[in-house]
Formats: sequence, C-alpha cells, structure tokens
Amino acid sequence: MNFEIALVWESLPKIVEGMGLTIELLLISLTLGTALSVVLVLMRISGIPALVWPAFLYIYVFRGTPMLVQLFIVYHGLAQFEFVRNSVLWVFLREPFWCAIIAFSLNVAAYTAEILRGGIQGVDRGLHEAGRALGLKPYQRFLHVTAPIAIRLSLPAYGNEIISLLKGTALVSLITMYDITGVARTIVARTFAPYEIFVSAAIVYLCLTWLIQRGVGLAERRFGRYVRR
Amino acid sequence: MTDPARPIILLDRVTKSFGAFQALKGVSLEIARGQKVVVCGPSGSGKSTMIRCINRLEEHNGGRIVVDGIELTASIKDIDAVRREVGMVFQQFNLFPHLTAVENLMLAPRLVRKMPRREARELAMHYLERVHIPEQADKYPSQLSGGQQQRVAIARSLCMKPQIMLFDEPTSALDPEMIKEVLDVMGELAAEGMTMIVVTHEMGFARSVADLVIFMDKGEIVEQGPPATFFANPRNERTKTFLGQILTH
Amino acid sequence: MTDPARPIILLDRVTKSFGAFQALKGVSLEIARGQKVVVCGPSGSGKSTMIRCINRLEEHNGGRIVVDGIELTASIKDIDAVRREVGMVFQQFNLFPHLTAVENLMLAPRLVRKMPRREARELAMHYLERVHIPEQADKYPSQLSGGQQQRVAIARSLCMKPQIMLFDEPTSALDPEMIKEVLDVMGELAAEGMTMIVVTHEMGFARSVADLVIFMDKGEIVEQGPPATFFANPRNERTKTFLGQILTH
Amino acid sequence: MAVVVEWLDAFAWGALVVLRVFVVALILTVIWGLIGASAKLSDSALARGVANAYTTVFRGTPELLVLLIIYFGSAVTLTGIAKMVDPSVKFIGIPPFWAGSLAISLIVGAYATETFRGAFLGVDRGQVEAARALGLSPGQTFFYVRLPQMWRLALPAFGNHMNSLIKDTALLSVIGVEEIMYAADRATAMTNKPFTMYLVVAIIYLAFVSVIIKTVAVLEVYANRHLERTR
Amino acid sequence: AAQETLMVGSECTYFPFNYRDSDGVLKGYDIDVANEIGKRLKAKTEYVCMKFDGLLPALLAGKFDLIAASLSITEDRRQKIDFSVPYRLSIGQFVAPKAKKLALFNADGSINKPAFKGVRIGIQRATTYDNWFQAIVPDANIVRYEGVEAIYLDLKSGRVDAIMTNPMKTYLEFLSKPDGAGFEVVGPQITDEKYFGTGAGIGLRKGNDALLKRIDAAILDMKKDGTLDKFSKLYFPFAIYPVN
Ligand SMILES: Nc1ncnc2c1ncn2[C@@H]1O[C@H](COP(=O)(O)OP(=O)(O)OP(=O)(O)O)[C@@H](O)[C@H]1O
Ligand SMILES: Nc1ncnc2c1ncn2[C@@H]1O[C@H](COP(=O)(O)OP(=O)(O)OP(=O)(O)O)[C@@H](O)[C@H]1O
Ligand SMILES: [Mg+2]
Ligand SMILES: [Mg+2]
Repeated sequence: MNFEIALVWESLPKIVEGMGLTIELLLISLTLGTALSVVLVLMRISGIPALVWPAFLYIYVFRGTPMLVQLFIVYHGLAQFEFVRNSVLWVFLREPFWCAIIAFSLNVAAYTAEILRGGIQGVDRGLHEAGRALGLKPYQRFLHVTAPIAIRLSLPAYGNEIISLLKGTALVSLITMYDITGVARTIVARTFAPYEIFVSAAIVYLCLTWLIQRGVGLAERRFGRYVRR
Repeated sequence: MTDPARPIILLDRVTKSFGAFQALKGVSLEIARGQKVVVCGPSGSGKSTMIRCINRLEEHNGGRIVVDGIELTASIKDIDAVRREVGMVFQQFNLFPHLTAVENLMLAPRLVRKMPRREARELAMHYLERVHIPEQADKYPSQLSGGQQQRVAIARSLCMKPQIMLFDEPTSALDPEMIKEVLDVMGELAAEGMTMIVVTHEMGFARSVADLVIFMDKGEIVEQGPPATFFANPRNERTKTFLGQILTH
Repeated sequence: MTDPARPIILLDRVTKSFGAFQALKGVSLEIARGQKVVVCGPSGSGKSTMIRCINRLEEHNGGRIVVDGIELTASIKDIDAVRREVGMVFQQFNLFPHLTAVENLMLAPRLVRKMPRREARELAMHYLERVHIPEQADKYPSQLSGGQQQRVAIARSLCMKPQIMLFDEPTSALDPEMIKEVLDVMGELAAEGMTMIVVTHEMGFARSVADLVIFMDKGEIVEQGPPATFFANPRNERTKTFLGQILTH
Repeated sequence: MAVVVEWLDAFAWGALVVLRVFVVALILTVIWGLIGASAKLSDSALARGVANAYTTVFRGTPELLVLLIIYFGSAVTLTGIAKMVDPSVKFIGIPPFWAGSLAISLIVGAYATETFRGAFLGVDRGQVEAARALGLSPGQTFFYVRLPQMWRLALPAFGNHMNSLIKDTALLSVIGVEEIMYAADRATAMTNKPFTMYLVVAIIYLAFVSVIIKTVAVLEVYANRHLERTR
Repeated sequence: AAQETLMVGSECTYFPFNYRDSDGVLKGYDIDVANEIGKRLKAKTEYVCMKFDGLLPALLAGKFDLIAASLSITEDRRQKIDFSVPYRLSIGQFVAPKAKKLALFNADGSINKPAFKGVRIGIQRATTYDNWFQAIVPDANIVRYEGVEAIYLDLKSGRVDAIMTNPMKTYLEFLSKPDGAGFEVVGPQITDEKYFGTGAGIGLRKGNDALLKRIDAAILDMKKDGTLDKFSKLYFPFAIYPVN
C-alpha cells in the first residue's frame, strides 16, 4: 500500500479552509444547545410531572434518533410544506447554515441535559440541606451550591459532547456545506486517496480536539480547586 | 409584631416514620421566645430527627409543628421565610466544599440578607475570630481539621443572626478548651435573647444556660424540666440510669 | 516472629507540611507492642495528621516512621501488609454509602482475610451486637443516626482484628452511656494485647486504660507521660491550662 | 409502506448484526473506558500520558479513518506476514465484524474514559482512604468501593455512549458488514423511496434506544438505592 | 486445473448499475459486464459488497482484484489505480421545472452563458460535472450535494433552480416518477470527453498489466459483438456505452 505523504501536505491548506465553518457551527450550536440543556435538566429534575414529562420526551426523542435524521427533517422535511416556504421563517430555513444550527443545538441540548443530570446527582444531599437551612431560595441553592459542584463532575463528559459535536458537524456536507469533512470527501472522491486526505483531516481535527481537551482540563482545574489531591 | 406569650416553636403530637420504623412517636413541646432548650438522650433516640423536622428538612407524618406562627404543612409556600429565621448547625457539618471557610460564611448573608460583599466579609471574619480560626479563612473545608470544620459550621449559622438556632451536637469534634469557648459564644447569644435548641451531652452547659432540659428515648420525650429539678430528682427510670452514667463518668 | 523489645511503632522527628503550613514539626514517639496511647490536644494541633501518617494515608515529608519493623518510604511495596495490621477509625467515619451496615463490616474480612460469606456475616453481627445496633444491620449509612454511624465505623475496624488500632475521636458522636460501652469494648481489646493509639478527650478512659498520654500542640508533642504523672503534675504551661479546662469543666 | 414488507428480511438481518456488534463493542467499551479512566487518575505520568494520547487520537480522528486503518491496516500486515510463509496467499484479515466492533469500541471507549473519570471524581476521597486503611488492595478498592459508587454518576452520560455505539454500527458497511443502514441503502437503490426506508431505520434505532434508555433508568434506580431519601 | 477466481468489489446499492434485489440477488449493468468478463476470461467471479469509502482501500489491501462500480475514469484516480477501457458512457444533462422555462442553451445547442446568471444549479460534489462547470461556466451559481436524493428534494423545494445530473439515473429515479411531473430536461446531452472523462471502467490495482490487457480485450469484444448493447437495453431505452 503506497501512502503519499505529499498528498497530505497538498490537501492540508484546502482542508484548513473548511475549518472556519466547522468552528462557527460548533461554537454557535454549543452555546445555544447548552443554554437549552440547562432549562431541560431543570425541568427534568423539578419533580413536577407537567415539566418532567415534556423534558423526558424531548431528551428521549433527540437521543433516540440519529443526528442525521434530525438534520434532514429540519432541512428537507420542513421544506416540503408549502406554508413553511411561504413564511418569513423560510429566510432562515432556506439557508443550510441555519438548518444545521437548529438541528445541532436541539441535539446537543438533549445530550448535555443528561450529562448535567449525572453531575447534579453527585452533589451530596447534606449540602442541599445546609443551603435550605441557611434560607437560600431554590434558585440560589442551584446557582451557588449545586451548579459549581455539578459542573466539576460533568466537565469531562461535557468535553466529550463538545468533541462529538465537532465531529458531528461533518454532517453538514450532506446539506451542501463545506466543512473540514466536506472538503476532505470532495478531494477523496476526486483523487481516490482516502488515507492521505483523511489523515490531513485528522490532523486538523486532532488539533481542535487537543485544544478542547486542554480547555476542558483548565476549566476542570478552575472548578476543582477545592479538591484535595 | 408577635405576641410574646405565644410559643415561638410548638410541636403537637408530632410523629415521623422512616418506612416501617417510627423515629418520633408523638412528640409535644412548647418553646417560648428566648428560651434555651437542651435535648439529650441516647444515640438513635430521635434528637436529630426532631430538630430536622422543625425546619422541615424532614417532613413529619402526623401532628402539628408551628414555627413563629407559621404552621409547617405540605402546602407551605413560605418555608424559605421560616428558614431564614431558623439557623441550624448539622451533626455532619455539611460545609460547602467548593467555598473557602470565609466564603462559606459569606454566602447566606450576601444572598439572603443582600449584604454587600465587603460587609459580609467583615461579618464573616468577626465570627471566625470568635471561634479562633481567622487564620484558616482561606482554606477549603477539605483542608481543615475536624474541629476547625465544626467551628466553621457554627460560625456559618451565627452569621445569619437567626431568631432561632438549632444546634445538633455542636461540640462533638472539639477539644475541652474549644468546647468551653464555643459554649461561651452560645451563652452570649442566649443572653442576647436568641431562642435555642441544643442537642448536646455537655451537662455543664445545660446547667448554666438552659431553661429547659429534655430527655428523649426511643422517639419520645420521657422527661423534661428546668435543669435544677431535672438533674436533682429525675422521675423516670431511664433518665436516672442515663444521668447516672454522665455523672459517674 | 518479632522482637518484643523493639517498638512496634516508631516515629523519629517526623515532619509533615501542607504547602507552606507545617502540621507536624518533628514528632518523635516510640510505642511498644501492646501499649495504649491516648493523644489529646487542641483542635488543629496535628493529632489526626499524625495518626494518618502512621498508616500512610498522609505521606510525611521528613523523619522516619517504622511500623512493625517496616519503614514507610516512598518506594514501599508492602504498604498493604502494613495496613492489614493497622486498623483505623476515622473522625469522619467514612462508611461505604453503597453498603448496608453489616455489609460495611463484612467487606474487609471477606476480601482481605478471605473469610467465607457466612462466617463474615456472623463475625459482623457479633460486633454490631457489641456496639448495640444489631437491629440496624440492614440499613444504609444514610439511614443511620450520627452515633449509629460512628458505632458502625468502630465495629468495622474491629472486625479485622488488627494488631494496631488507630482511633480518631471514636466517641465524638456518642452519648455518655454509649461512650462508656464503647470505651469498655476498647478496654477489653486493650486487655487482649492490642496496641492502640486513641485520639480522645475522654480523660476517664485515659486514666483507666492508657499506658501513655501525649499532649500535642501546634504540630509538636509538648508533653508525654504515664497518666498518673501526666495528670498529677504536668510540667508544660500549655498542658496545665488545657488540663485546667478539662478538669474544671 | 407495502414495499417495506419485501425488505423486512434484509432489515431483520441488519438489526441482528447491529445487536451483535453492539453487545461485543459495549463490553469492550466498558473495559477501555475503565482502563483509560484509571490511567488518567493514576500517579504514573506515563499512564496519564498514554491515556491522554488515547483520548485525543480516538476522539479526534474521523471515525471512518479509524475503521479503515484498523481493518485494512491489520489486513495488509497480516497478509504481508502470511505471504512470507506462503506466497500464493492473497488476503488475510481480521473478520470485518470483529475489526468493526473493535474499532467502534475503541472510539466510544475514548469518550467513556472521560465520562468514567468524571464519575470517579465524584467519589469521596475518604472512601478510598477507608478501604485502604482496612487493608483492601488497590484492585479490591477499585472493584468494591470506587466502582459501585461511581457508576450511578456515570450512568446518565454512559447512556449517551450506548446510543453512540448503536448509531456507529452504521459505519461498518464501509468494510462490508451489512447492518441496517446498508439494508436501507439497498432497498432505496431498488425502490427509490429513501424516506420510507430511512424511516424504517429510524424506527429500528428508536426501538434499540428505547430498550437502552429503559435499562439505564432501571439501573439508575438500583444504583441509587442507598440514597432513597434523596429527592 | 483449479479455475482462476476473480474477486470483484462493488457498492451493490447503485440501481440499476449494481444492486441487490430484495431476495439478495446481485444484478445490474456493472455486474452483467463483470460476469461476462469472467466468462470470457474463463474465470469464476465472486463479489464483495461495501460502501464507496471502503472500495479503494479494500482493492489496495487485496481483498478483491477488480472494482466494478460505475467508476468514472479520471486523471486523478489514475494516480492510484489502473482502469480498463470504458464500458459505459459518462454524460450530463440539465433538469429544471417546466414553469421556469430556462433558456440555458441557444437554439443551435451552444451554451447561453448570460442565462446562467442568478440561476442556482445543484450538482453532485466532486463529480465530472463539477469539472465541466469550472471550465465552461466558471461563474455559475453552483450548490454541491453529497448524494442525488438530496438534489431532487431541493429542486422540488426550490432551493435550487436547476440541476445537472446523469440523465440515465434522472430518468429512472425522477422524471419517470410522479415526483418528476412538472420538470423537464433542458438542452442536449453533454458528452464533452475532456471533462466527462472517457466513461466508466473496471478498476484494478496497478501492476496487473496482463490481467488488464485481457479485460480490455474482453470489453472491446463485447462492444463489437453487441453484448454491451444487449445489457444496456435491459435497463435503458437508449445506448449507454461508448459506441465509437
Ligand atoms: N432515612 C432513615 N431511614 C430509616 N431509619 C432512619 C432514617 N433516618 C434516621 N433513622 C432512624 O431513626 C432513629 C433516630 O435517628 P436520629 O438521627 O434522630 O437519632 P439521634 O437521636 O440524633 O441519634 P445520635 O445521637 O446518634 O445522632 C435512628 O434509629 C435511625 O436509625
Ligand atoms: N490538606 C491540608 N491542607 C492544608 N492544611 C491542612 C490540611 N490538612 C490539615 N491541615 C491543617 O493541619 C492542621 C492539623 O490538622 P489535624 O487534622 O491533624 O488536626 P487535629 O489535631 O486532628 O484537630 P481536630 O481535633 O480539630 O480534629 C490544622 O491546622 C489543619 O488546618
Ligand atoms: Mg443525631
Ligand atoms: Mg482531627
């Protein structure tokens, strides 16, 4: 098997061009999705059936179906309805970029909600009681007691989610956009050199993954200052 | 604002079960504003359970509990208002691990009393000094010794200057010197008119400070009375043997 | 197998720092096989740190620690062998929350002593009876009162029948009656020849059981001696005031 | 929908393949995840370094490339070795099923490493001290004290990983394993009804995921039994 | 003597060129051609199915000897593998909504470049059509897709105004179906060999010149004796192999 290292270097600049879109998609949908996930997890643990069930259902559906399907439903599915096409929404939905943002954010929210729930379970019950005994309101308890500890416990899994999303954004190549994978696939189909081209893509992804892993590590240290080691 | 004659804490035939096990079997108690009550009794007799019911960390199953004129019921909305006025020191301390000692003290004054940061810090340092650990202010709980943790826990609830304080064995992790110091602080608070319920076996404190001593056994209050009569002539057999242990010991 | 004259625990100018803070400032101590040592001293003086160093839960920074002939060093391989013979009761109990009381007791005998399940259960129930909570056997730690948890913690380490026991304030959460019971159990073990280091402020126990009383302050052993001399004529000023508190109190 | 009936066979076989891959890969994933998390939390700088490299590489590299390298890379090596013995050999490789299961377990295992590490952090340090003080060996401490306390924290996020495993099985069609996505492609090619066929796929996935979610929920109740007072 | 065996790799999901019906029987134009090659080479043929991404690595690793998967012959690909002579044409054609009445071509069949202005055209990415556009109408407004299904869907939803595809597939999958009502082909078939390549061929590992020669001969024979014509008529009303 002949591996042409030159092809790797040749294709790298073109692939890096796709990086801008990847990062843009990642940051926007991560922000929106995480915000939504906080709402979801609060509903999920609220103990109020009217809130628990919708949240549960949402998480179930979005974790239960592939992200590809969700993307296609937003992109192709909605476009099939005449009224969608005639509404103002079409300004956004016409654009693959916004379809991707919508689908990814909704998806990330479901997964992150579960991750946060795991972290929240790790917060000792005695601490809730201490907060209550001090007269803190529920939202204050959540913000100042539960959240800082739960965040520390969730961070490693949240790092996973960021990296998954990074890789997941590759699906946009199916709806006519050129991210890292989109560019790579284009070159592969033309040159018929999957190893070399995917290795270049891997180099770009690895750099981003490494950055994310570092960033999460720093955040963990920040949130875990109090832990005795 | 409130009728001084009305009891600030009223327990009326309160029961509490954990599954099949009944931890409180009809406890009745009236505590007037400013009273100091010492609760003692063997391990597992329901002392912690009782004071946890008073600020509704545990929901009682039967009977009534009224705190400062507000009855604690399942539908209660104003539980936070009650809790603002009821401080508690836990047997297990329950310090916030992610906050330093001084931050543990500052949290509630800042959030509940809306105190500015600087003022809250001064207040916190004041109480840390009173329990002799100002130099530990910036350590996290995991870096403190057992006794230091307990003192932070005490100082934390004092910072809120609540009308009612519930202490659950507040001196268990302390050495005799420090016990004296802490009891002195509590004595001062008592003198300032704070209502207190203290689970403790420090009978010296009970003698000098308490208005009322309660002895619990197996989920019931088996004997109560002012310290003079309580220690001098306990009527109940169980109380007698228990006090016998303390005094000979 | 071992020379009875050789100390079973030897601390030679042991130091331990947490960052810039020095918790132990050159502690030297020799404990012979079968000796009972009571350690007292103010909160934060380094008592827990010292006994945690002895089974290497904390690594000391300077000096030497030799336990049963094995020196504790960074390269030590046989730390498990040492720990098998050194039991410890923690100030914070550290019960396993996912196991019931009786399972907490059975775990080490089954895994370390390879005891069959039934036998381990019998042993566990035996010790639960000795601390008067056989009826709590199937509860999880979160369902136990503070004193019950402490008794489970004590029973758990007794189950291993170690040669050396380190107790860190083993009676802090107990009522006087129960303190007496537990101290009695400990006295029996002492009589059976177990070596013991007990951090406690129960001076009655020190008087009746201890061979040696140690007073620590600010990371140093400031006074030590047999209880008779220790209590009768303490030489150090610090010890005097400390004992003053205990005795007047 | 009538056209689907004709293809039920293919879908059923595909689903069976997915199930088999899932079970094998799940076991491996847990193993990699536990080893990885332990390594990351260990005192050995070497172990931490290796584990960091593992999570960076397997989370960072496109899944397809991992799969191709593991399957074809191993095949080229094996064939090369076999040719030295018998020059007439044309192709020897790890069977696609096993290569594929290994590949996706290594990928998801890298994610599980992080999840498990986070959960281990949630176990109080005093617990380890207590176990060690009782004389339990590091291994016993791991299996009897840390693991039983950590998995209740890991379960929600690990449920996510099980879903990923199910969905990643779709990759295996690239090395000729005929799972349900491949069955759908086949059916689509003939019937030209992509939406119908992908709907069938979605339903099958949803069925798998429903079983997973239900299982996780039951396990969570069990894992939290000692805290039944909580909430 | 042991009969020679030819291992053939294909996608098996590309109707009507290579696909398996619901009973699992492998069929299609590519397959017919490969079978016939086997027959003429007096070799047994065995098939391995995998997705496009796996085909080349598998060929290089020796899992099979030939790729018969409607693989277009291009210069870039020749860097990696050898190709037989073409056995199938590569052509392109525009399809657009009838109502739009696009005049992308002049009456004489030549391209009407100004008409491309403001027209969004969907194509499959990294195909020969892409090359053609870059060379002939470089400033056309191109939207690139991964698969053909999505192209038809977006043509219907109006995200693109016209598409350029392989008329064989478009005819079978779209225009001849109810979905395709209201759409029509625009302009003539485009067969520019310079951009569309010489067609689709059989792919082989480099260095198998003897085998390549025998396959080339077989394909040329099949063209001459009408076998290719027969195969092509099984699926299409028109010839899809290079006639001259
Ligand atoms: N969640 C629970 N489930 C079952 N039993 C419980 C639970 N919580 C407490 N108990 C039981 O209730 C009884 C009273 O407990 P409580 O904590 O009030 O005792 P206590 O008087 O505070 O004892 P101590 O002095 O040991 O702290 C104990 O026997 C305990 O085992
Ligand atoms: N991890 C740590 N980081 C910083 N300081 C620490 C740490 N652990 C202990 N210390 C400090 O070391 C000193 C000795 O602690 P130690 O726990 O040994 O006290 P102690 O004698 O057991 O007190 P107590 O009776 O209150 O339990 C204390 O001042 C404590 O704040
Ligand atoms: Mg209690
Ligand atoms: Mg201590």
